[in-house]
Amino acid sequence: MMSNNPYIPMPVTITKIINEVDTNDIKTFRLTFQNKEDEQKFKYLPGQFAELSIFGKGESPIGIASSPTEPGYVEFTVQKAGVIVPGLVTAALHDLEEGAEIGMRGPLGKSWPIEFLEKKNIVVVGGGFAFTTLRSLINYMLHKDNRKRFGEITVVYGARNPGLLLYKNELAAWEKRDDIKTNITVDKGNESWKGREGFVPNVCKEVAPSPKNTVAVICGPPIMIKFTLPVFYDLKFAKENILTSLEMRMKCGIGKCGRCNVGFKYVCSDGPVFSMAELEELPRDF
Amino acid sequence: MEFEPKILGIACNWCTYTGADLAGTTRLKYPQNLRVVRVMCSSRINPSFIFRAFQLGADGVLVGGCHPGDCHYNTGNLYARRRLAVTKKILDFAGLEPSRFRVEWISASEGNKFAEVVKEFTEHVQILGPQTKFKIAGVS
Amino acid sequence: MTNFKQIEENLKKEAKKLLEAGSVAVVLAYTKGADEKHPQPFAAKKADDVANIIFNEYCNHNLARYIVRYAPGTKIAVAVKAADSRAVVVLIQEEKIKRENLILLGIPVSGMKNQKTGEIIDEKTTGGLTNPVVYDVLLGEEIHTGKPVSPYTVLEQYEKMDKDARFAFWKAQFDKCIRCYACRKACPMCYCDPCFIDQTKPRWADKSPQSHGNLMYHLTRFQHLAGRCIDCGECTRACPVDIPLYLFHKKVAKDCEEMFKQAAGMKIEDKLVMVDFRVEDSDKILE
Amino acid sequence: MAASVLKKVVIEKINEVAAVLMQKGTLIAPVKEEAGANFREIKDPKDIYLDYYNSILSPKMVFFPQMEDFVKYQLAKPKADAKIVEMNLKPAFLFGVRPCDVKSFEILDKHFYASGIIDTYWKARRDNTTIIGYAFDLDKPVDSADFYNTLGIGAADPEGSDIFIVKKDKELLLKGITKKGEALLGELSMLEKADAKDEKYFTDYVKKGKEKKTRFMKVDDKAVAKKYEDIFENNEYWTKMSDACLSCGVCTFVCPTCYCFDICDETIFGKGTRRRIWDACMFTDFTLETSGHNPRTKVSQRLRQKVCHKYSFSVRKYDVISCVGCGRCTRSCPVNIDIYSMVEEATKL
Repeated sequence: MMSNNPYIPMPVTITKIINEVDTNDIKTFRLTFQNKEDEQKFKYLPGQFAELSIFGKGESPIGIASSPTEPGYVEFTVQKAGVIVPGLVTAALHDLEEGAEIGMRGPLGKSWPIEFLEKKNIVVVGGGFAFTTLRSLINYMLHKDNRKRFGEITVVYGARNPGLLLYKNELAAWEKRDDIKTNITVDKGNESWKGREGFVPNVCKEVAPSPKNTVAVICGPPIMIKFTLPVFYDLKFAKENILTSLEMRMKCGIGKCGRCNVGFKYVCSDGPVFSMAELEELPRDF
Repeated sequence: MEFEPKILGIACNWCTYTGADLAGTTRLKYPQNLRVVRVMCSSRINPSFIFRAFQLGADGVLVGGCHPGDCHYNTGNLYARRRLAVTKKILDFAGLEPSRFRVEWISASEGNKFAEVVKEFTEHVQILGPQTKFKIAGVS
Repeated sequence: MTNFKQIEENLKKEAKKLLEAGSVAVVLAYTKGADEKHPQPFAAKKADDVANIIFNEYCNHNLARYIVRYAPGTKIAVAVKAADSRAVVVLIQEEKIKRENLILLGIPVSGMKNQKTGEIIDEKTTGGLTNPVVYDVLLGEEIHTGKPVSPYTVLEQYEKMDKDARFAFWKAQFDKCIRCYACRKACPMCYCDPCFIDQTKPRWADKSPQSHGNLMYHLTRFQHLAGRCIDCGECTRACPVDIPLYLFHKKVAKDCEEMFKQAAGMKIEDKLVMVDFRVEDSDKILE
Repeated sequence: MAASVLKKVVIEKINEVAAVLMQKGTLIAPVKEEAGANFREIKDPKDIYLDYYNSILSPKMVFFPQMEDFVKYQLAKPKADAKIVEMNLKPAFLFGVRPCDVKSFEILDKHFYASGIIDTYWKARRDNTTIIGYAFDLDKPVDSADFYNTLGIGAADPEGSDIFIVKKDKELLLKGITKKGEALLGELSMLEKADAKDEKYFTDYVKKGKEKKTRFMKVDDKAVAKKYEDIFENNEYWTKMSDACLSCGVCTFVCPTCYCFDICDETIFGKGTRRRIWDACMFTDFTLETSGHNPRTKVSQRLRQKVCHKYSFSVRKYDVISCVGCGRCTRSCPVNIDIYSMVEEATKL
């Protein structure tokens, strides 16, 4: 009976740590499973998250940044949190080195609705650190087995400055491909920055994707969301076709502990992915 | 085996800690039961430190500060005096022997006094025996 | 004995006057809860609300608790009994509120009752006082019962106990704690955000309701209220498992009064004893 | 129901029943404590306190204890040594639960058991426990805080219990309601067979229980849920309701249908436990995110979450109002906030 216990984490090993940004506070952790059966059970899709667990510190829900098309490991991009509230788990994670063992529970939550996205054009809009599950989605769609299932893919991704862009190698690789249109922007560039400067909402306005058979997937800091949504409404995107991922304080991740309850939904088990149409049905309490 | 009490010392950087140093450099002998934590001033001591120390297994807590009037920050120890006096009363009313907690003013030149106080306090706690009331079960 | 009906009338009259004139944004008073015997603190904001105000022998809640909830600068009228007025004094001393933003409607009381048991609890809730220590308007006659009662007589039996018995007593009491934090939320002096017990770095004590965490929570709270507790007994009244917290608070208050020659919340000009010192404080207090 | 087993026992002999149940497993029954009765594990049959009205803390703590240990660990490098805490799965007997509280287990079943991922702890405890319900004493007045009638519960409703007890003068009549309960009654040899008079007394008692009046208003699940959705942003109402609220956790901790919990690691000198403990939506830091964002900073928002969760969200998600009208929150509230009055006022809006 205890083997089905949803509160017990499975052991995983950190096999690779990538320092993503200049400020050293965002790192990508590659985790590999210690038990084969855990790996087989861990079937996920882009947009889902998992609880990373460090004994003595606690658990922290983190979006999965790798794509299920990359077998053998799972990746999480974690920001060292806690300017205002001390983030115990993320701080402890950042102190760990390759080879360390931690725990993981998941996959949890609902993914980006892959079936709904099929045969449609996809506009992926991301800002700053909130790009992780979007990266998972893009890599999933770009995989050679999957690419033909989706229409045109357009990416708009922005960060405050070039040093804060995540996954720089992959961004460069995407820019070289012709089956994905990549628009990378920074709020303010530096001497070496040759790319675009400008805020994400403005870039979206410039790119002006057609709403026809198109879904927008938006993830970013609240301020970016606030100004990006009107752009898409102006472009006549239907509310059902704008997707986002909600954030709320979580503990159990399986819809039991009541913490992430918003209206009749639990963000952890009914979300975190919601369409704007679904969000409008919820009380404004998040 | 004789009971060897665990004693936490919290010493102010400017007086008592330096006094302890002096005791060391002048080769004065005092019991090794004391483990010292240095703080910048006795008024930095949060009374919860003392409760926590007893919970985590201290048999006695010794706080050392500058003599009143000699505080490096002028008045720190005068605040501390009032604060820690209350802490002592709380420990007493909660049922812990208040003499397990002692505040002493020891200046930087009083290496002798430091050694004396530690010796005397250790002996006192030894007589009182192990502190079990506040100690969390399972803490060794 | 207080003439409760009379006070209720006066309270309504004053509240109405103040709200109609717009001299305050809110009048903190009481209204009926499920019934008259279960009154509820009440914030009257319009002249129409005044009709709902009541005052009776069960109106024990310390209304000073609600003052810090309003934005700084809000003009507030508060119905204050003896204990409430002392809490207001401490809040003024701690600069949580300015005297000029307050209108204090003083209520002299004697004969207040416990809502659950019906027992008279004057000594428990007013620190031995019957009249508010500060007020702008007094809603009744000052009450002078003659011999002032010492708020500390209840302590005698506990002070006499030997240490081990006292520890056993408190351990049994604290073990009952379910950590609902009603005590700190009911306390007019507990306004920290975050409270030390909610901090994660450092984590002062466990969040789970076990002996050691409970002990740490309560002892630290006693220390934090030293020289500030005005003996209103709200912590004890709020406690769902009946931990007699007021005893400990009283003891600390008594010690503070003996050591520093000043009771909490009596005069606005006083400085709180824990943020003050005297060079001539004796080292004897540490013995 | 007529064919089921009815037994009886004189009240003094309840000790013997208790002794047998304690041998079979864990017996949990009301015990008199300083502040009132509470459900505790019985070590001495004499502690059972049947003359109680209702417990202060709800019996949900039997299935969902305030503290549940998940994992015990010893921190070390490179890896912590962790052991899953196994549950003590002796059969348990929960004795003397009032009908309204029995109903609360069904509501929590929907959350922990019958939807989404199964909470293994709740399920294991539920499966292992025989519930012995106990009718309210119809000769005694109802507490003014109670309003279980409003939620369609009677003072002597046997549904949901495995065995249901009613008091008849100096005797207790015990009726097997489920197979599990009937089997247990069969094993208790000290029980006497009840006669036809007793049968009639039992049936009448249940009927009379329906007529025992608590506070009552007509509440339609769907309508009240919709009402609260409509007034969700009615700040005037929520501010008025929460003006007195202290935002402490008493109401949620004593509530039989509140289930929010926190998972925390508690470590001392490298040795620790990961456990879940009750948490309350009334606490300031309940929704405080690490980013510093807190969607519910005001007391009114937190109270709104509590009330709407019970009377609106739960109806939409689980098709039931998650309140049983036991009146505990009203009785324990330090400032006498009454959820019944709140709902009453809302329906008038």
